[in-house]
Amino acid sequence: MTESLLTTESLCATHPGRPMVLSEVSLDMRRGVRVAILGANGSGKTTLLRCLSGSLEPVSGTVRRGGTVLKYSRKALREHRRSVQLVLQDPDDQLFSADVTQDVSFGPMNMGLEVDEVRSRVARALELLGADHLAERATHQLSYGERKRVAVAGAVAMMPDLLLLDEPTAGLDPAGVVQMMAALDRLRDAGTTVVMATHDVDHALAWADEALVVVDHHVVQGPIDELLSDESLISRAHLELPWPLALANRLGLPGRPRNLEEVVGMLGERPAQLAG
Amino acid sequence: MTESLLTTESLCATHPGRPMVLSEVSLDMRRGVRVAILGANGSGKTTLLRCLSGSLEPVSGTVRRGGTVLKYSRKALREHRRSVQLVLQDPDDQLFSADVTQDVSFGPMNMGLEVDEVRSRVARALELLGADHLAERATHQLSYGERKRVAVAGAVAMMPDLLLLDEPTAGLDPAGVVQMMAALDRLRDAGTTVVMATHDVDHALAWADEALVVVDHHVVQGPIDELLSDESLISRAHLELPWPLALANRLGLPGRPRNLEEVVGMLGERPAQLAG
Amino acid sequence: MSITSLDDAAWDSPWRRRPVGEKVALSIGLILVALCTPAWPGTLFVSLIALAAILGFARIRPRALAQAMAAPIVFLILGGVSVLVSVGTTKDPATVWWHGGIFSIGPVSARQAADLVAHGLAGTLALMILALTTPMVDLLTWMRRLHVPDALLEIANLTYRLIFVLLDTVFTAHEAQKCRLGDAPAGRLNGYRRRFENTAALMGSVGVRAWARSNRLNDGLVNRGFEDALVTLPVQRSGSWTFKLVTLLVIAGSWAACWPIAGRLWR
Amino acid sequence: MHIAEGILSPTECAVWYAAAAPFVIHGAREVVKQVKDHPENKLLLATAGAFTFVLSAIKLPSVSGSSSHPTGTGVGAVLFKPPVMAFLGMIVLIFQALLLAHGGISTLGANTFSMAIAGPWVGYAFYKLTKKAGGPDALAIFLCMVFADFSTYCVTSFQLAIAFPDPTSGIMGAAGKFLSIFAVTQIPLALAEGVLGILLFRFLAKV
Repeated sequence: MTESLLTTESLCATHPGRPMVLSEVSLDMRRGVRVAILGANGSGKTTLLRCLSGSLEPVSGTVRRGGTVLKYSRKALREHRRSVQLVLQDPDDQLFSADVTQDVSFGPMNMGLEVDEVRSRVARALELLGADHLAERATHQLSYGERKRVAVAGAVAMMPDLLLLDEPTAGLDPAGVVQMMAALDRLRDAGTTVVMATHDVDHALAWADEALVVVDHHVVQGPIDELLSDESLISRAHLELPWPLALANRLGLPGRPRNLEEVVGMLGERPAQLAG
Repeated sequence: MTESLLTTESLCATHPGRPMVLSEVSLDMRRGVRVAILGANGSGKTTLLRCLSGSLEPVSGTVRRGGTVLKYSRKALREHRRSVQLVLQDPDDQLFSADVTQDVSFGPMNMGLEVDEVRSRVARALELLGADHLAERATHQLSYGERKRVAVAGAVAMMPDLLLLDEPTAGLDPAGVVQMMAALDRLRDAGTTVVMATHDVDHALAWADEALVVVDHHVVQGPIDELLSDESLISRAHLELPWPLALANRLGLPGRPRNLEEVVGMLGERPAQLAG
Repeated sequence: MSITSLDDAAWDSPWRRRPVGEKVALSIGLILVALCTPAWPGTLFVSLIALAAILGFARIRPRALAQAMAAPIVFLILGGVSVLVSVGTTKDPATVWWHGGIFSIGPVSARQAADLVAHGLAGTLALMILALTTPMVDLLTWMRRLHVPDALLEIANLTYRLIFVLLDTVFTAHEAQKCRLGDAPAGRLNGYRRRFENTAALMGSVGVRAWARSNRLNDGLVNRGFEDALVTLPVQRSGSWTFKLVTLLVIAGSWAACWPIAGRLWR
Repeated sequence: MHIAEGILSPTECAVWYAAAAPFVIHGAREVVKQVKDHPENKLLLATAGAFTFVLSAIKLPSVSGSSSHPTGTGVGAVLFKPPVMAFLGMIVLIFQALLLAHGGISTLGANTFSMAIAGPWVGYAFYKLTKKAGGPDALAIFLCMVFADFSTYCVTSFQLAIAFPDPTSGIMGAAGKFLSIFAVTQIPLALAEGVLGILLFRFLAKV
């Protein structure tokens, strides 16, 4: 078992004046393990991410980073954000500067780093996101997909251990999704653990190791192919089966293919059974 | 061949101060034919919709509605918009009123209809969109999926012949997509022709009869299963093959399955070949 | 003109990488010359130098400049005409070139009108050197050196960013309204009454959304570690002594050249 | 309606800068104080500035077909009080000068005085007086918007008149000329903005 980066215990959370959104959530995020947080819109994925990033204080229960319980003092939060970064779904909710470089430089400058160090981090973050050609551009001239990658770069420049992304592929076209997923692979190679909330089950299945399914205010954690094959869980969570698993189910294939390649591989191997 | 509702001839269009977005576009939208406009973000799908709805005047070429060339006088546009309605992607851009009923009545009220007529149109539109239970709600209390359906209801209440939707399923979770697609089926039964711009090739393939692929400033029109099987076209358009077609390609199946059922059907029929 | 065409030109300008201070010095220096020197020949010199700088050296497309100048030119023509035509009973009809009723045109009013147009044209052209080559964000970052309090510059910077976010909202929402006949409702006087209500609804809903957006952006920034300052990298641009020298020579030269022609250095 | 770059003499530019400076500095101090205690106000003020700028992109309905755009200083005066509007108004004017070639830098002092100081203060005074006299909210808003616009336009006309006095009828004659030539657009604009103000506040009350 690899090192735990972030865990929660019996976390209950909500927004002021609302009914409880999350109840008794216990989970564990480990270094290097790609986690997809799955759930319908409004199920509480974003609330969970906010608790993990420290921007929402839970009603009860705790968030622990590397074993120490997260406190909500200014100082403790500053410390927390150096290692856990959250990127929101809408890039316009976090890009504040009209200049891409200036925007990405905010986090590192705010950490009090030297100007030269900041410059090199900005360049590195943009490169990891495949956005180095955007460094000199105006934020308002960028496409939605480009703004999304710049928003992620702003978090990456702080070199967190854990990067939490809310719907990183929502609103992107197929080419944009490919670019984003490639960037996430580069981040993983660079040692950043990535967690994403999404309702895109096909991409989640192809990408993640583990899933956290948010259902009826609770969270179920497990290997993604296992959870996403569980038809009753999926239907309670108002999700749908990813097509490779749906197809495998219908054809009675015993495995759990995650993508086109694996489906093709399985069908190639098991044609005899199909004849029945 | 059914009646043409809207056609364009050699349409060239752009936004002020930008390079040409669409060039020499000729297309034909016929009554009852479900058309999906496919293309990457920024390819010009929305520009095309704006031309078709009359809100963007083309640089050259014409838009014809039922044979008559569209003019850009206030009076001609008013006439045009009674039969062609466009719903933009972000529902928040469409909703101006505090409550749902008031918002859906915006168009019919502007048309100068009698209050009773407006009332019945609003009720009918909300019913078609499966949103009648929302009639009394405040717009800001609705979920994203609900807001999207109310925005469509606002256009439907004007009883257009042709309804143009920009990314109606973007940002929706699986349950939201199912509700939206069911609403589109009801609209079709009620006699409204629906055209949608999307980059979701899987849903487009399952739903549409025809595709308009926007690629390199041009538009290619044809049966959707045919165009979406054309790997070179799809790659030039920065899209991806829908999974049923991708799978059929890889397995060398001769047909063009559109959804899970058809794939299962085909695989059930042709197991022998797979053994090779 | 598209509302963002000056801004687009500034971001794409070949002079974008010049130090902001150099561009400010040239632009403001030329404005001063245009203001202080006699209209003839000072404003002509300034106009020509500004045109050469914008179209020649900074390689801005003539179209962008023409679009930028359209609105000020309308203002200058309106202003010029109202100055040209004098009102009131003239004491001595012989001193005016033309008069009809209470209106007259004479040498004094003509000179005033010519001054207004010449100074206005030259001044605006000089200002366009800065506007067409320097994105607002560069200018505001540079202004930290002038010891403007950071909080004020941060507000200005956020304003600049939000302008484009809001413009997008306004255009899209306005289009959505037009689709549902918001701009052409039925009724008397082209539905004047409803059009007013629709415009108010547009402004109101954009206002409400802008307010919601400012809250969300604040949350987003707090989440990025925003406590009380939005510090960013300083702009680093290498200057050119040639540019500075040429600026100095051009300003001093055009001012001095007024002496032999106009016989004075002040307007 | 802003005075274009270059057309005021250096002396006039300096005088109007000097006249505007105390108000703007006072407003800026106020802003710095507000954001020191509440950093989130930075976003709010920036949004207000951006909204004021963007308002000038919205076309007001008009019978004549001439295009006019709201100035929005009246709304700002009610929501943020005149001192803050002096600062925000100046920021908006700088942006209009450099992004729209509308107004100028040498004339910034004069334009700030008319649009960001005179307009908000006069509008706000009408608002307060109407409220004090027990007038209805709608009337207070209407008068605030109308007179914020109207005073801006009067001050600008006088600024131009001082710069270009009429050879026969002097400054007053020139002011009359500028007032009447810009009246075609400015008076309907002021009234339209007043009506819009009522509808806007009614809209906001419902939301």
